[in-house]
Amino acid sequence: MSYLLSATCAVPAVGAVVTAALPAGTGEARRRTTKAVALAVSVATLGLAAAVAASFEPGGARYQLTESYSWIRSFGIDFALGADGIGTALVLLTAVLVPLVMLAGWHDADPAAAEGSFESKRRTQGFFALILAVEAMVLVSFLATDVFVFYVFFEAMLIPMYFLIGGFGDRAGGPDAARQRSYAAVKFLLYNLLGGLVMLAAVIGLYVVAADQGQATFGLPALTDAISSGKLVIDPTAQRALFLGFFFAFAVKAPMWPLHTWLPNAMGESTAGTAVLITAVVDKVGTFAMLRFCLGLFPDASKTFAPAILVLSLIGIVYGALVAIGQKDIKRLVAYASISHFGFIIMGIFAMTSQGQSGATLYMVNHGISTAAWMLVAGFLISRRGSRLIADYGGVQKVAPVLAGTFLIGGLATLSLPGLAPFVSEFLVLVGTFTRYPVIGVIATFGIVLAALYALMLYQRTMTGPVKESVTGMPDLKARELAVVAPLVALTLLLGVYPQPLTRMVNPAVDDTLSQVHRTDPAPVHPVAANGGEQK
Amino acid sequence: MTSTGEAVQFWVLAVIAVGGALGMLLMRKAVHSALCLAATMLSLAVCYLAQGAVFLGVVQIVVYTGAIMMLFLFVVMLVGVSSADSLKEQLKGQRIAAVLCGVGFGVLLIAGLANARLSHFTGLSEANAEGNVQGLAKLIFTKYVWAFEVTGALLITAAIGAMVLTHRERVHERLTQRQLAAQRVKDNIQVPPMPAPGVYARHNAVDIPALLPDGTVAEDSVMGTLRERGQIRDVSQEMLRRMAELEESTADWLGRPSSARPQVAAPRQALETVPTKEEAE
Amino acid sequence: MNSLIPLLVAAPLAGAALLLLGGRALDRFGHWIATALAALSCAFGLVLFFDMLGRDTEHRAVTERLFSWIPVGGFRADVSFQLDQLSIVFVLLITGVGTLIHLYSVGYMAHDERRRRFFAYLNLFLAAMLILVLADNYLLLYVGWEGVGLASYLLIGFWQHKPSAATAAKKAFIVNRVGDMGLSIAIMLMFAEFGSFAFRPVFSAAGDASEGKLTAIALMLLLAACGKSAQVPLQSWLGDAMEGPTPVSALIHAATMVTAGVYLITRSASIFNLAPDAQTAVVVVGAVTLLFGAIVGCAKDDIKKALAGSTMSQIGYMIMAAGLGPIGYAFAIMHLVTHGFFKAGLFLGAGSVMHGMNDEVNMRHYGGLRKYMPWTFATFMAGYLAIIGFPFLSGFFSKDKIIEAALAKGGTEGWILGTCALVGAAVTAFYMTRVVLLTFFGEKRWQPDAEGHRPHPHESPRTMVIPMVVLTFGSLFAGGLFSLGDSFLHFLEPVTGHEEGHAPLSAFAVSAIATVCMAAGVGLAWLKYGRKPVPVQAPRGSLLTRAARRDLLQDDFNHAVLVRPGSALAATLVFFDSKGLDGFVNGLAAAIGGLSGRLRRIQTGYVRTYALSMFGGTLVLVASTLLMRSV
Amino acid sequence: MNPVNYLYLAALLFTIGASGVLIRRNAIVLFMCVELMLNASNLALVTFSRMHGNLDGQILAFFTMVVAAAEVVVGLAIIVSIFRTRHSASVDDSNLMKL
Repeated sequence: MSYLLSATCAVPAVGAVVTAALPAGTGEARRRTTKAVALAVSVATLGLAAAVAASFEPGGARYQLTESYSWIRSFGIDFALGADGIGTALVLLTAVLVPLVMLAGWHDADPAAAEGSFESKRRTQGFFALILAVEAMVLVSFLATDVFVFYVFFEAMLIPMYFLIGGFGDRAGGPDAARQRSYAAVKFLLYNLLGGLVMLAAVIGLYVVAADQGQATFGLPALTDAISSGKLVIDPTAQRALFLGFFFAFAVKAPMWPLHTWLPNAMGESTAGTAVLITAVVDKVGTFAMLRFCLGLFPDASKTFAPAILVLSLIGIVYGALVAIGQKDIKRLVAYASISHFGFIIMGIFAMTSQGQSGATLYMVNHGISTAAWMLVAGFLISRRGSRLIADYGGVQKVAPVLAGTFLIGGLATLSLPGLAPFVSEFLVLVGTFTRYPVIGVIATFGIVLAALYALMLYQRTMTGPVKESVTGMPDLKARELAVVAPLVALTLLLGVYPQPLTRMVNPAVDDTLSQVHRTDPAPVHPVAANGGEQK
Repeated sequence: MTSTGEAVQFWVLAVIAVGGALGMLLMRKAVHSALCLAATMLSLAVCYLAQGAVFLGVVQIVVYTGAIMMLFLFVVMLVGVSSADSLKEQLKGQRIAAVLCGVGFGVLLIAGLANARLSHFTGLSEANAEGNVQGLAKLIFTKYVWAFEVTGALLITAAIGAMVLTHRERVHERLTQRQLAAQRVKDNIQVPPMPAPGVYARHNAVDIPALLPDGTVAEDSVMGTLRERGQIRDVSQEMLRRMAELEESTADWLGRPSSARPQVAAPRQALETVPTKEEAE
Repeated sequence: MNSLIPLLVAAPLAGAALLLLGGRALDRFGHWIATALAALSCAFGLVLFFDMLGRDTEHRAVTERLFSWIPVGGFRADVSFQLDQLSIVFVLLITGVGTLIHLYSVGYMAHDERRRRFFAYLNLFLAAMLILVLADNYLLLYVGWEGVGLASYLLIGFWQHKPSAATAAKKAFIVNRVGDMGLSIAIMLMFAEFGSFAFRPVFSAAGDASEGKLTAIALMLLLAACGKSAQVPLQSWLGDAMEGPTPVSALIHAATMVTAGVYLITRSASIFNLAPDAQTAVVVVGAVTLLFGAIVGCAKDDIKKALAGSTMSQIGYMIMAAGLGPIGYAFAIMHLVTHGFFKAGLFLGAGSVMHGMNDEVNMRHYGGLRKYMPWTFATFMAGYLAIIGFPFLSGFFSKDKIIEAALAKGGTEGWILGTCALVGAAVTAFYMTRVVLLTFFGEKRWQPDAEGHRPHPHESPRTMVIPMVVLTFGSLFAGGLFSLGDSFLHFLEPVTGHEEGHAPLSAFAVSAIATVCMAAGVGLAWLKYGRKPVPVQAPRGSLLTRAARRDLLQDDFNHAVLVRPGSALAATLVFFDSKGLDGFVNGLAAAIGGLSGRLRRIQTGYVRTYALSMFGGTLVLVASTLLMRSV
Repeated sequence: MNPVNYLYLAALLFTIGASGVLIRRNAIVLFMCVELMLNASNLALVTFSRMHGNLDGQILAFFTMVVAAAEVVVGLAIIVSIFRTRHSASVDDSNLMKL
């Protein structure tokens, strides 16, 4: 048994504790030590995640590097970890983003309260420790192969997220920023807790059903094997109810229309880094879980509900984009754009084709990277001017061309420009959906026009035109900020041109998922050999 | 069935116990309540003795009535002997609801007991064969030794807890007389000593304020505690009246005309006495 | 030799990356790097061209597969280039004209502080355009397709400080996106139908598919072509795109990118040929745009917008020709190439004029410039004569062929199309003559610019003149060269196929009629603008003129039908989101909050109340216990 | 006389004590009421002990006394410290838990 996966999860967890326990103080030196420690931990985690990806064999078993520790024996709960292609891709995404988020939020947690108060003394430690805690929990969620373990960490990550949202806002809020922020944090918590509660009921229900038939375990591979081999038969009504219980929690977390309204508040009020954590990392757990748990555990119910879910996600795509067009607040715009993108991800998952699901998985990764770039640059912009309103900007490209350029790249990635990573995934999702549900696929394609509208309108209003007075003298990106954006832009380009490292990892897992739901890709009407018989 | 003696004893004690309990419930002053409760406890102690629980009966007298009730009395004294509950209930419907609940509960318990039809009493003669205290000791130090030890720990904890709760941390160092005097001079407030309380031929108590030359009271002359409690006996009115009478009789005796008689300051409200709690209600 | 194909793309791509990432260090000489790389790409193109000529017809098309791009299940997208006769024509046009325009821009953008970035974008455009024409599958073509859209967006909005430029850039991108949607749906259709979207397998299997499916694919491709080539109904962006620097207009919005639609249709000939309904649609779009653009071109006073109208109209010719099927494909491409030369020349001339006139674009403020700018005048005249189809110049050959092919379509349809084409030719002659007369002839109507500087027209620097002269050669002789023994036709035939049409009129008669039409247009323009002085302020004009000045109300239409309802919908949804969905949730929260606010009053904070409830509870428990026992 | 009368007496005393807790406001008296309830239950325990003829009931009563003593010590300490800060021994004055 290798300890790589548990090490990957444990390093940020231990790091969080260590960071939180570092000596408090308001001095710049103390703060710098804290930040350096946290950053070092996150980089170490990245190294471990890279090791996981390196030792993962794309052609091998579904779950590799598995570990299992008995936890609650009487209920058959094991602390079981295992990496499959989808999980590994998302682990990599998380591990890459967290150091960048830290670097981007380097000064976000510098004391705002009066010097010397407890709040200001522990602020920096708290911020970075919370980020690491979120990272640890997200990593466990991506790697857990035990339904109960997943559930625990799925829920537990709400706690550090709650404090991150409620405790550390950007400094662009109005006079009632603190009230707005706590509203956003509470809304986030309540929505997700509600989802989690429903899921808990379903988790217990699943166990009861499974135990009735002699499969008293929470282990995911065991359950899915039993289900696909017919050893465990969940009757259709129960299966539908359990599916809905799981799906509801994931749809809140993802978030899917119409359960999305917590996201704009949470992303709008928190720091740009936290917003990235929410949309690029934490929310991905929701879509990831749909793919792993909903489809694997409840294949028939998934098929039953797929059309309805597709319609909801389609509404989400168009609705999110339209509402984004009407936004006045930069961060809320990004949030609604994300809602539109989550529509694509969910659509890809439930189209139940290999293109759709591989596309959805790539979409999770690519959306994480590109939105991180877009949002973090927006955060840099906002921190310079102290306002989130689009109307307060204009002509920024004249004074800060690099900032404007990276912001444009982020926007172009969001609108899925070919050559950039999101295009690959979005097109795969569209194709995958189209082959099974042509009408939905065609309507979803309208999303690409709407995406162009909101992304470019935002760019036009903030960056172009005559230089507004409030913007004059705005400094361009500093070295630290460039160091944040450059890897993201590079990854966006790289994965747009050469996504194969990811597809090789993801495809076998997707094929396995599809076989669990007993679905195969629709065959072309008049098939021809790919590449016109060209030799490989 | 018990002996007639015990029956008589029971009925006497029961009346005392219930009377004491009701008295405790109805007395306005805490001291009276405490005394009533003591009476109830004593009668209960006798009941224990009558039932063969010799040890408990003695403990009830020594520990309960002797120690615990005295503790109560101490606290009552500390808090204020005269402080009494107001008769007015502030919580709407509380009294009625309480009485209803009480009656209902009592009825239920008694009905339950009556229903239980308990008639067989074994009696303790066998158990007490070696003596009540010995029997208890055997049990305490064998079967219940663990509970006994834990109870010991509980008692110690309670003692420490009480000390912690009532202990007051001294924030500043205690000031010496010298420092206090220096402070008083520095602040220029009441540099000379306070006026002494009124000591007259007929009155010499600390609760009587001294009178100023014009017959009004000097408030400072009474200690603050009494002032706050409103326990000041203001004699100024009476004094002025008597002085006026004296002058009058002197003048009568001397046969002075009324216009030439000296005027004594008219009686007036010299001191705003703090109304006692009873008065306020 | 095939390994040169990726280098074709790589050279300008490397230039773009270098210039964008290189920073200020490259400000001084970055433009020369870009120009050199464009020229290098052109040289590679020439090498490949001669290499291709050296091979048999059957072996001329070559494929160079680089790597597998997106392999998922049956979905296999490769980065793979295919160089055949059609591609090489485009490669030469793109790199050739592109290099010239790089050179021109060196002079034109000499005083722009962001020149380095401009050249980076130009290089980016070249790379994307080359990907577009070299791709061997539709998905890679799509990359180039959107890539040129991006470059166009960046270059139209190059002067971002002007709000009009930024708006025009955004508009261009979004209208193009509508077209791109068509292309992506077409790809999805192909994948669902054939399991592939690479050219060769799709074309070979096209015969198996039902005509309905093929028509759907073809119509979606047409939608894409309409967007990129500014055809009705997605033409509205092209006029606004003239906000970009003039070299951009010349390269992207005249010579190369806007003709991508023609390329797409020609490339997909196998599909279109099997979908006659779609072909009809193509022809109708082409014919309508041909007249539409021409009419708009007549009314514009802005020299670049007049030329933009002309571009639209000329592409209309090409699209129409492409829609005619095998009888027209080759001529569409031929007109595309000649048009690339002369329209680029005209735009460069216009840029040169503007350069000399303090960036004035209103032709009514020009006049009599021929003495001040002899080179510009001469080259512009060459382009002018070529575009109106002056006998034996480039336009004459290519346009006549299209008119012939239109007539050869046969029946009423042929006559209608032929007439449209001829009318278009006359109108072309009219508006081009108007442009020339207003700009180079007549009295000086120069106006001081906004800052009060009077213009001092002068000839442009040599870097700008040389490309104009080179293009002039193309304008004058390319058509003749291509027609010499139908060499161009035979060169392309293996790709596009060719069918000899049977026109009801002889070739000579068509030429004669076209020439007469052209002469009529020129004469009419002379009567209107040459004989009498032109007013500086534009007269109110007829209803048609006024409509044409507003692009025949296309923008108003879009605004009323799409933009206004769209933004209203967005606003409604924003309201719905905050008050409807969120309002429901918040209302629920408020209701629960209110309820607990009431329940809270039970908690008085008085110990005795709690004791009472405890006692009451005990009472109930005891009572129920007793009851249960007694029952 | 049936010894069960002791139990009736205990019930009566318990009820009086409980009502006292609800009615009286002086914290000290309230405590006394609690003591009365404890005593009532002690009486019942002693009676039960007699009824069953073993001493376990008395043991329990003994422990009750000890715990009552502990409780009184702590409770009175609390009352004293509350009185010191609030100058009142009325339980109605300590109602900070009310929102």
